[in-house]
Amino acid sequence: MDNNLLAEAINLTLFGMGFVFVFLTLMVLVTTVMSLLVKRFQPNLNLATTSNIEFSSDIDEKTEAIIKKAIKMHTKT
Amino acid sequence: MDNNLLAEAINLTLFGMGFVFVFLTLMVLVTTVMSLLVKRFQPNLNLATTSNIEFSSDIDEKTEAIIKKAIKMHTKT
Amino acid sequence: MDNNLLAEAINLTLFGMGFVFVFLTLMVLVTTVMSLLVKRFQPNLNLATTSNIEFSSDIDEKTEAIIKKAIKMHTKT
Amino acid sequence: MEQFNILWNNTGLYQMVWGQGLMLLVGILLIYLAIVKKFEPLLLLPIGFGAILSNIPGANLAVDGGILHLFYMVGIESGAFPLIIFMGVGALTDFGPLLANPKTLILGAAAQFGIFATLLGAVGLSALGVFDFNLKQAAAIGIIGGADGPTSIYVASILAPELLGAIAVASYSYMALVPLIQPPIMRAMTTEKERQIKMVQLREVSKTEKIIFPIILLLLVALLLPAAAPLLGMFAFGNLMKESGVVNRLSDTTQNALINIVTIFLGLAVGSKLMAEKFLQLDTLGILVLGLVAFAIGTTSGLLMAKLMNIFSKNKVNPLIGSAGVSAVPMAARVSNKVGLESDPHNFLLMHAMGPNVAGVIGSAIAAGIMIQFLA
Amino acid sequence: MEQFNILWNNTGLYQMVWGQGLMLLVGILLIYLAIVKKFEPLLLLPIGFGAILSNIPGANLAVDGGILHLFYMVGIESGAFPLIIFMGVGALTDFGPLLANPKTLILGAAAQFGIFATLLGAVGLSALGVFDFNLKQAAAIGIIGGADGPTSIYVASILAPELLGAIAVASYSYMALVPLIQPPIMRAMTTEKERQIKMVQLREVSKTEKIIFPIILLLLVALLLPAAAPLLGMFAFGNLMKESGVVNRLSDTTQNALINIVTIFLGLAVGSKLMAEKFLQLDTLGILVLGLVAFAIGTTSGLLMAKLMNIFSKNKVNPLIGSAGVSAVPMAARVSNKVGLESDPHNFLLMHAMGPNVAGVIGSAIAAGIMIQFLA
Amino acid sequence: MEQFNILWNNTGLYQMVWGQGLMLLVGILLIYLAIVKKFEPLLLLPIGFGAILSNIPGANLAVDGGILHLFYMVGIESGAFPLIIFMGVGALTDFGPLLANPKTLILGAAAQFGIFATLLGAVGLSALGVFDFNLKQAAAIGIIGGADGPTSIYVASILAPELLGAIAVASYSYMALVPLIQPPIMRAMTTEKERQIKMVQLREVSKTEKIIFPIILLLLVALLLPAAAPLLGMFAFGNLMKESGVVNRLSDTTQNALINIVTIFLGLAVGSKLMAEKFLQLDTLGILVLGLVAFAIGTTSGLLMAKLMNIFSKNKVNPLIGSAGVSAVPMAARVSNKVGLESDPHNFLLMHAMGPNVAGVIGSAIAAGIMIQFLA
Ligand code: NA
Ligand code: NA
Ligand code: NA
Repeated sequence: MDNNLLAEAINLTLFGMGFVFVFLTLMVLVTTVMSLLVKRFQPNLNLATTSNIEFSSDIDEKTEAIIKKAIKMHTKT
Repeated sequence: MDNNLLAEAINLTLFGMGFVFVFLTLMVLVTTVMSLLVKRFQPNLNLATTSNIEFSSDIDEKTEAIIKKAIKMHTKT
Repeated sequence: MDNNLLAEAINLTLFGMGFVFVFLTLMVLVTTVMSLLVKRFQPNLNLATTSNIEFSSDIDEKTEAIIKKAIKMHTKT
Repeated sequence: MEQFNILWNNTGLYQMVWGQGLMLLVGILLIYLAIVKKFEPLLLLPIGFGAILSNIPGANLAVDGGILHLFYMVGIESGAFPLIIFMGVGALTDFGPLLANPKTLILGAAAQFGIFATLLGAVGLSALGVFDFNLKQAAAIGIIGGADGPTSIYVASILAPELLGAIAVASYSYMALVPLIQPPIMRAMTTEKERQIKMVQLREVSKTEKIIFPIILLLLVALLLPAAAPLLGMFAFGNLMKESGVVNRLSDTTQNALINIVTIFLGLAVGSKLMAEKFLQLDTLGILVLGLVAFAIGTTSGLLMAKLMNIFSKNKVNPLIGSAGVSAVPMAARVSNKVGLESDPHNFLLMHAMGPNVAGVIGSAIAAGIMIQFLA
Repeated sequence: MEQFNILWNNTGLYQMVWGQGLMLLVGILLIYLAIVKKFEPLLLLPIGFGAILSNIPGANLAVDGGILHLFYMVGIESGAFPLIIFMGVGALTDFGPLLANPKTLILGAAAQFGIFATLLGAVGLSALGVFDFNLKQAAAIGIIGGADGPTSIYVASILAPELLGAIAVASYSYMALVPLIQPPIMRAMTTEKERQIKMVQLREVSKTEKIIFPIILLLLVALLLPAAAPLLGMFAFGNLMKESGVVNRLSDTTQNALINIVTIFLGLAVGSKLMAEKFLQLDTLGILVLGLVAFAIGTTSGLLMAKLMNIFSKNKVNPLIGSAGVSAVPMAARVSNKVGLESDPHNFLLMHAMGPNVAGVIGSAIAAGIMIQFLA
Repeated sequence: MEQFNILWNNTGLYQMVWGQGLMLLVGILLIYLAIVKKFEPLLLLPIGFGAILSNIPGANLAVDGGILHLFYMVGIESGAFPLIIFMGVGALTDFGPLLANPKTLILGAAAQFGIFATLLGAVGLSALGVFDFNLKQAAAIGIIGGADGPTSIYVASILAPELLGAIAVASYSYMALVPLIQPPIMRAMTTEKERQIKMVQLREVSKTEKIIFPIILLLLVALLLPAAAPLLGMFAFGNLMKESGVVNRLSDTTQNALINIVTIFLGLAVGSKLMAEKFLQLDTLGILVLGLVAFAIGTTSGLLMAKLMNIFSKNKVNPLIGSAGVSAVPMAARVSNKVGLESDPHNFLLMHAMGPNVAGVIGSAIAAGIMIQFLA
């Protein structure tokens, strides 16, 4: 019985590690291809960056940086 | 059978739209009367505005405005 | 029957108030001893104060105070 | 080798049926619309993601015991999520423009005709054998014309949970498409001169009026249409928390953390209703078509009512604000403003359109109450 | 016409019984007190709104399947909401003043006599036939004298859920009325000279002491009164999160988003216990009367204990801080300060009163544990 | 006197068995480690507190009807808490460094050998009669080597809920101990010259790539290993919310209020699995030993894989980043950086190590999916 259990465990290990490698290797490939495609067809996607942040320009950049840090300090701690 | 269903649907439409109009018309009336009463008996209700915001006055107004915007930016986006 | 209820209530009151006093008196003692021990063996515990707040020093203290107040205003109201 | 077979037989690839593959693409489409086209991303991104998760072959996330099914049962089946969202919407709504010009409530009433016309259409097409909707389903589909996501989801969860996925997707998609759907209708139904009508400036509304308004709304609902009390009660509660000024910390949390948390799980839970075998049916196509019709009719009836009011009223209203009565807050009001600016670049209709806009929220909740009253 | 009849028969107006009408007015009164009189608005606004929602005829929001009933079952029946609130209160509590002067814990003990005296009164009046409370109910009513909302709700949910609505309303109302209830008693029970007693300045308390305190509290409760462990355990946990300084993000969320979210739903859920047929009974009147008595006796016994302590102690305490032992944090401490300033405008008692004030929270949780231990 | 006996018989002191006393000390130890030693305080503080609460004699907080048991059933038994945490972790993860150098994914794969070696070890020691773990239990223990708290808890809740407490404690404790466990192994397995390898600077990664990545991850999981879809689906969803930029308010709430709230209740719920009669067993010791072995083997296999890659690859990797493949984000990456600086004070490996570090999260979720696929 115990030997059977051990055999199962070995099987699981072989298949498990194998699958982990297959999966992550596949991710390397797919990710690399994806990055190449993205770089090739530099998309004109109008991707949001900070478009939904309404922040009028009369605040100088340094103040803004200070405030952002303050808010970050507040939210991340 | 289907005609019966259609009749029900027509009934529901008539009563439904009728009720929607009755209700919102009633709201027009009640709201108007309420506004008149409020204006007439200008209440001395001690309504909270920003009383529970403790903000000492040693910060100039411009800085305060900047910070409020920053916080708004932070919370609403 | 009702007298029985009343007797139970009186019992509960005596034991209850007694226990409340015993418990809080015990807390006075234990707390006092604890404070003495803490003062005696001034611990070198490296207790976190604000260590997980990363706030670079290029912001002057007054600005920082202003922002902290603003954030407090925002979060506590 | 046995393990290998088990593994292969359990892959999504092996188990996938064509419908699931199609639904994965639908999910990606919804995510694309949310991210790139900015279609109501707050809902369509979670719904799209939920759609993908629900259609992963063998993962069983949207059926008994799956996490999305759990979210659905806890949040939507119980009615809690749409009602909490409605409370949050109440806390984000400003009734000032409505109180300044209460007769715009009538525009919010008129625009609900889209709901009932669509109900009629759905029943009629079913009588003709085109579709096969019963009365409850027809009513749930009609509510799409109310242009209010949580109201649609709430009604569908009660009257036609089997259609909830398609109804929610249609509802949010068309709300996002309001800037495309409404302007042609608005231009067709109004004259250039009507579009140039300048409205009298809105008066200042006092804090007291704003505080009393949600209580009046609640009491009227309580007295006249208890079936609408859950929706409008939570809505009025959110608004009262905001306007009262004495529970700012509750109001802030309602407008932020609470509504955000519930939105995430509502979206994922709605996604659980986009399983291929339920969603890929002729019904769904019918819902998409009828939903669009509902929006168009609602827009039209709002515009026509505004023109009708101008016949009897001294203070003319610009009919362009009538279309905002469908709700889709604040998109429809912005559309009114934008189309108005085309005819007169100095005529800002935004605040005037906010009145019918929020009135439309109340109007469709009333219509929802009627449906639930008679059909649930 | 049939539809019209159905609609009319389903209106709130048609179905309303007088009790529901009265409860709508009670709900409006609570909202009025919350907004205009600022009576504990964080709780009384949601409770008042919940009271209205629960008494809408035909809406059935507070019975099986209704959303408020759901909130009640999930949050209060399970015990979760009051315990989470108590965790939040712990995270908002500073035990510094208590640690600086631990003997003020005794004042927090004395003030709990209001709880037990009221228990006796309720049982006595029931023996006399004035009311009809059993021992469990009498205990739940007595806890009102603890001047602690979540403790009252927690105990009532276990010992007398049928009285929970009235107990919660009484508890929060009298907490709001502390500035009216306490000062006359304080002036009557103390001499002008006593009220002018200046107390020695509180010492600085180290971070280490503040961190160790909640652990000591937890262990003492664990060893001596396990029945109080849920309440005081969660309380100590909240306090430890705050004082430890290593989980600031958890502590911040506990003090803000989490306690706010739970407060909203706790209030609405309590409102579900204000249905007319349950609330409009002689019992409720009894609870209101007994609750007021509980506050008064608690205040008195706190004051008397302070005077008693001055007989034996060298460092005199100003007896005005004794009344803060009922808890009602931080209102009762502010009242001590205010009444003290009347006798000596340079004598600030606020920090001194915070000691007995937070001790009162512990004291009434211990009393609650005793009640649950013997009666649950 | 009867009352006194009842009270005494109900005290914790009277009812305590030695195991409970020991577990109170274990709880205090965990709190001490969290506060003073800063061992993963976000989890170990609530877990430690929960351990104390669960072992209060007579309080019954962690059994049927107790509040901690309720938290466990609602949040962990259902799978919701670990999945929500994983969504939050996704929203906090930046895949930029991974996308800049995708082959580091292989390092994240190699480090998972710790999981399977430990599974083998647990089964082997059981075959030898040292322990008595079945295959499910062995798999749940192995996952500790994944160095990912929510993954460990999720797998344990499915495969071996009876071991969940010990597994969670081991998992978070060893994650906290990474700066002690890894460096000796790293120094032993690498030469000074290898540790000085300078890696080519990481390229800039575009927003578009970051948005597409979680969708690719989701689809690969959907197609190949549906059993990993709950974990990696929620993870990818959180990441997509963050990177898409169109639902910032949802992403912010996920990263803050939501993850904080769930962390608190997850910790307390895990604590409910630390009841003396369940926890104080030889099994627990086995778990602690095997968990440490798992971390060590994972670290070693990550390092060795990096050295292997250098044989075949032109762009050499510094093998020190291999150990970061166990995850324990971001601690393990910081350790790579720190050990690297010892050999070359100008060689900052932090960003290079972030690639394998987040790859390790994916890797152990895949391993978890395999275990669930074959054993659940
Ligand atoms: Na509408
Ligand atoms: Na108290
Ligand atoms: Na890992």
